[in-house]
Amino acid sequence: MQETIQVAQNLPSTPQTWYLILSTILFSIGVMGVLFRRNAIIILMCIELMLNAVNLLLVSYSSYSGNMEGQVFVFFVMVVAAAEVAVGLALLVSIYRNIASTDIDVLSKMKW
Amino acid sequence: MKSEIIFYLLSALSIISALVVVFTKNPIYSVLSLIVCFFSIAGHYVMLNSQFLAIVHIIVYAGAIMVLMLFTVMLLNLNKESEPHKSSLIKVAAIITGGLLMLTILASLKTTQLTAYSTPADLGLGSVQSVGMSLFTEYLLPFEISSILFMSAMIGAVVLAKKER
Amino acid sequence: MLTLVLLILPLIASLVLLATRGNASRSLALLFSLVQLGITLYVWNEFRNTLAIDLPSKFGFVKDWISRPNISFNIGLDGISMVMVILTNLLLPLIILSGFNRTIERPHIFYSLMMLMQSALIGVFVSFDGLLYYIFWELALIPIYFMAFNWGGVNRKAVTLKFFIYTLAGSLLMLFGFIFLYWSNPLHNFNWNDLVNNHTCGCNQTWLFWLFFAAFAIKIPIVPFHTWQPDTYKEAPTQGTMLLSGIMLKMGLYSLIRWLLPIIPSGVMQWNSLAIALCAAGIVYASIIAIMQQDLKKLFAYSSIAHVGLIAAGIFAINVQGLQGSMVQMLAHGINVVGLFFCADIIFNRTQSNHVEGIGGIRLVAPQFATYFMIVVLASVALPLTNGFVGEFMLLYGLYEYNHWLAVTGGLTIILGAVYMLRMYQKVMLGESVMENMSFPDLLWNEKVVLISIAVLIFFFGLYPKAILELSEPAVNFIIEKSLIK
Amino acid sequence: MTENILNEMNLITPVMLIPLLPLLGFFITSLFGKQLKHASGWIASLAILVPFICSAYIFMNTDAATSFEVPIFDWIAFGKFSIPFAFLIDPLSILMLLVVTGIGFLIHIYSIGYMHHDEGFSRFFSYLNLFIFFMLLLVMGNNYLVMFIGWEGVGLCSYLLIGFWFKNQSYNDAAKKAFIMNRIGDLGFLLGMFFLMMMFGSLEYKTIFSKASEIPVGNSLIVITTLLLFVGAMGKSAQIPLYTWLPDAMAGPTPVSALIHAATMVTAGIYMITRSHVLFVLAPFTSDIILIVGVATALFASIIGLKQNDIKKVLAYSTVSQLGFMFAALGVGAYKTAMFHVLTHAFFKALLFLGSGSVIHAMGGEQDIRKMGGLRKALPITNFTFLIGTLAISGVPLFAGFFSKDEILANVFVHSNIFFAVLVLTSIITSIYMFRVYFLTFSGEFRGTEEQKHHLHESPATITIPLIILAVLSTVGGFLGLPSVFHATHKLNAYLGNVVPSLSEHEVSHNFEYILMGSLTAIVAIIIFAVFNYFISKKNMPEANEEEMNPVGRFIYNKYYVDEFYNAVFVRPIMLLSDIFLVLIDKLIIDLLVNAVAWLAISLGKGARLVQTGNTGFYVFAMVISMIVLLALQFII
Repeated sequence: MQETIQVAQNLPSTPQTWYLILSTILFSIGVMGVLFRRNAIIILMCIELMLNAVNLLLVSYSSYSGNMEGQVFVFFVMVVAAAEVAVGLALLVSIYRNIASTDIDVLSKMKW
Repeated sequence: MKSEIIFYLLSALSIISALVVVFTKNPIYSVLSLIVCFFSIAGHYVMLNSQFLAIVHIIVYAGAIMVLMLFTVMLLNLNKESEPHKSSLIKVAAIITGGLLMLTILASLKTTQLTAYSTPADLGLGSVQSVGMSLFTEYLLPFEISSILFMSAMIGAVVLAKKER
Repeated sequence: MLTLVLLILPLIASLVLLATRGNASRSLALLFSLVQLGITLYVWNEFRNTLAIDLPSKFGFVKDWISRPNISFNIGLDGISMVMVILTNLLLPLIILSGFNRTIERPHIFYSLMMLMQSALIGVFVSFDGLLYYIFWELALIPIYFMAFNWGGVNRKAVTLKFFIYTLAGSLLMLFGFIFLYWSNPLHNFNWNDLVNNHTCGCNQTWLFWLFFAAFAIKIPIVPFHTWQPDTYKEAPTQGTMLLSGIMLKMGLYSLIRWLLPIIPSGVMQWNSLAIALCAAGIVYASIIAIMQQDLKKLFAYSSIAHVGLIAAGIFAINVQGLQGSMVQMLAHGINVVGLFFCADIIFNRTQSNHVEGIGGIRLVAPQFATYFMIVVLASVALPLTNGFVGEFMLLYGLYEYNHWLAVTGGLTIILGAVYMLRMYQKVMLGESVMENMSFPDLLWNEKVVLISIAVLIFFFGLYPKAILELSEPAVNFIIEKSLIK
Repeated sequence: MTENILNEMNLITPVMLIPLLPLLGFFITSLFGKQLKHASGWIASLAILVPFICSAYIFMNTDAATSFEVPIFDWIAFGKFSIPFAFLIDPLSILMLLVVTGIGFLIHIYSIGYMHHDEGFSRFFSYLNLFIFFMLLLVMGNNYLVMFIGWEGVGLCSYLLIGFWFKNQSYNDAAKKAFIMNRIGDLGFLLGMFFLMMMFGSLEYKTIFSKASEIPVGNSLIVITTLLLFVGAMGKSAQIPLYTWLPDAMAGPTPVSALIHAATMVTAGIYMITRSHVLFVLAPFTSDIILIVGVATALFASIIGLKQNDIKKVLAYSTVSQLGFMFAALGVGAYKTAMFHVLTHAFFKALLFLGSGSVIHAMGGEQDIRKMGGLRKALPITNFTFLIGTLAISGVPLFAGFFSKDEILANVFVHSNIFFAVLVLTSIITSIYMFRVYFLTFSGEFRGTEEQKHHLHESPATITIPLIILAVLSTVGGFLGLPSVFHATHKLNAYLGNVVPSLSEHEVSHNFEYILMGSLTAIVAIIIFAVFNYFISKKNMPEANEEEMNPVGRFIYNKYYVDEFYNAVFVRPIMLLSDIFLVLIDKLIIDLLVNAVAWLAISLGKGARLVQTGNTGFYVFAMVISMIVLLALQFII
């Protein structure tokens, strides 16, 4: 691992590649969770995890390239995520009210 | 060196907590460990000189979203016993698939063109001031539209969660 | 510009009609179609007085439309297009008028669709850009689909679906063909002139021929692609059937001349003997089926298959008499078949039956109707001095020059045509009525106007086919010149 | 020369009037028939009389060398072809014009009386006028296509008039049969025209005949062309095998039978071959075929005539037989003789048909000769004129048929002894059945019902006057063509000489002519006596029904079962084929293929539907795996 040049004090000297790897791992864990679990709330949480992995990547790119846009984008992703969770949870509540379960395998009506 | 150590620690924390989210059987633990995960990611943001985003991240995710999650879990009275399980075959398949996905993504990223800077540039990008300037000038329209999104999400959530009739 | 007017006016009419209600719709539709006819006659006159070299500048209208892929809004008129435009605009007032004194639900939509159809048909005939042509070709399908689907007979749903899918499948093949031509054309466009002057290599034409041929053969229809037709003609509302048989199937024949012969000449050279054989066999086949048909509309449908089979065969013979004959005969067949279906409609309107065996003796009570019906029947069995004869004579001669035996086979149509038409006429019109208490009022005013117009047209084009022949001769010669180049 | 041209200019107006007036008459009588009522008959007759006068005027003002064309307009033009609508006036067409308008006029007058009580009076006359119009086009055209217009047009009128009483479906069947059989011939004619167009690049007589002289005799294309043209003639002139429509055509009103199916339309085939004799001379093979077909038709039709009991059917078969005679003459190259027989036959056959019409009129529609007899007293004029007609057709000397038939026989004799013998036999049979009809109808006792007997009356003047005129013509018509033995000029031959030059008409020796005439006269005399003896003196009657006949008689009575044969060989198989095509090929094979495509699409959809399990987990798996595959693809490709 090559020692990087510090531009300013107190700044991380970690290479960007590491952030790539980290966010990939987090993203994959999120995907794994979606595949692994049947509880809809957990799946929702895993999706949040995936979004965060992507956010992390965006921020890292933004920082390393000195570009503002990545951060703004993350901001909007957060907006969408918040809205998504609100609606998603509301849906879950109403589903739970009907079938008393949050198991997505039970929700298999949408088929031929 | 110091920053590297911090990075390792934060990364380990976030990966472990993420794994806990996936593998723990009790939904409450999942929620709590996800909060931990989010905090560690916020730490990463700080490391990357994005202080503003780190704060917003904590407020939105840990403060709002996760509380919402927790509320819901508790409201629906989900616990370890009521937790549905998949068959072990699917679990194995899920792990393998997730691993494969990680491998392919990493393999794809190997060819990525990295940015000009080898270290994060501190140009004051992450400050409240610069993000605010950007949001309220260049990205004013999307910013305002996102408020409409929020409102519709709010209305939607109320309508959906409301008792029927 | 004149061409553009011809194309746009029906479109405007279509929109205006949507705002009307009740009887006003059909009167307005008739008015619009008459105005359109008037413009057509004016254009016809202008066209006759224009030198061939001035045609593009006088009647052409080119505008860039889409740059990638390179599609231009390129319309124009040549002799062949002119004849087809005359056919369309001549028949439409008659078709609209034939709907008077009939109840049609939601007439504003019905007539609006009809006007849209007119616009699309004219678009097909005047387009000189391959993709523009294709768009109009498909557009023409939509109104007729809805007309058949909403105003058709009992069995309409299944039948119209079959019709729609059948024709659509054919057009899709054509689209592939056009895309291939686009790329093989060094100028990378769909312009007709460029496609005609830049033939793709012979090896590709071998299979390209079939892409286009399939699309046109379905529309025409040539046996064995014809099974959609009798059912559709039977189930569609009469005016829809008239549009289909009178004008729409001419799209296929026209396209053979415009988009197949000069563009894929060596493919045509390679396969035209097979195509002609198919047509000739189809003539005999359809005629023989028509002999025993019990349903009036189906009988006319099969007779139509036989007639257009002859036209297609004449086109594939690629000589002056065959192509010129096809021009005359397309017009003649359009007029005659509209007359035939109108007669079937008159009979159905009064007896609620189209069954050949179950009517009889109409001539006793409706002598006028019987006379006009006879005239139409005679025209469609190609009696000399009617319009049917000139075309059939020239087509058969064209076919004869290509191959003597095929002419004999095709010529059987004049015997078999007489057999099924006279049998039908005898059973339906002559003898004593087999229906009890049949009330069969003679012709109403609109029916009389339509039938008299048709009779006049029949004799006019029978006596003076030059009106058409001189229009299309230069264009036909150009097509032949391009089609015979190796 | 200048005088001649001036002359032609003067003639253009009458030439134009000739076809125009019948057409005008057709429009007037068909459009205003209801208002005109019986006046339409006179208008229609006038519309024929004026053309007759015009024709006569033209005849007077021209000589045998006349030949000029009157262009009307350009009809069809494509490529290098141009087919004008134009008329040709020469002795041949003038002769036909006179026959068509002259006899046509007489029959119009006759019809006024005959059709008086018919509700379709005006319609009848409009059809008749239309027929005359087309017939005039046929004979006046200067090219084959104009002739073809007339050719098909007269076929149409024949159809309309045979099925004139359209309430009766068997009449309509007969009409349809006539039209379709004619159409078969027309296809031959059409193809023949195509050959002509290909060979000569034109359809005008002038061009074709001048170019034809360069073609060697026996050229195979010419043989095919002439054969095809002959097929056309076969259909129109009712020769074997296309003759069966003519006897059935007697379903039409009797004036129609006289005009169309005896005097004019059916001779169109002979006119056409005479007109194109230049081509037929070049094709000896075709001429032989024509001779064989003509002789065979003459013989077979006359034998059928022996056993028929319907007065009009007998005359119909007699017409077929006489047409056979004419074709035999054409076959041996005696074109002028054939035209001569056309002329005399037009006189006496029209006379016979009109006479039979008068009889039928008097009998109240009865046509069976077994139920007639002794009409001599009630119908003296009809009787007398019918007798003249019978004598003329039987070839009794001095009557018209004698000279023309004799000329045919002499010409055939030169060509072939066997055919001569057959024709002599035919001519003997002809006299037998004609006198059989005459005696059974007019002599002996009346065999009809009392009511009919009470009703018997001589026909009105409109009917009898044409009969008398035709009787006179049947008597003197033959003097137009006196044979050379009488040391007189053959006026007709001289008149037609320029159009139809003598080519192969060998002169027979005068001695032979005397023997032929003498023996034929003697034979006819014997026949008259024998037939009279058999039917009148011994009161033998034709069998009342089929069962009483012997097998041969039954075979003949049923016209050799030709209709049944055609039905079994052509009509039924086509009908069967029609059903097979529809049910088997259309509905089963093609629709099965089409439906197979639809079925394929449906089953593919059914298969693909199974993927849609509704299980979200499965969907996510599918999604992730697809992502992996997509990402992995970049390493593979």
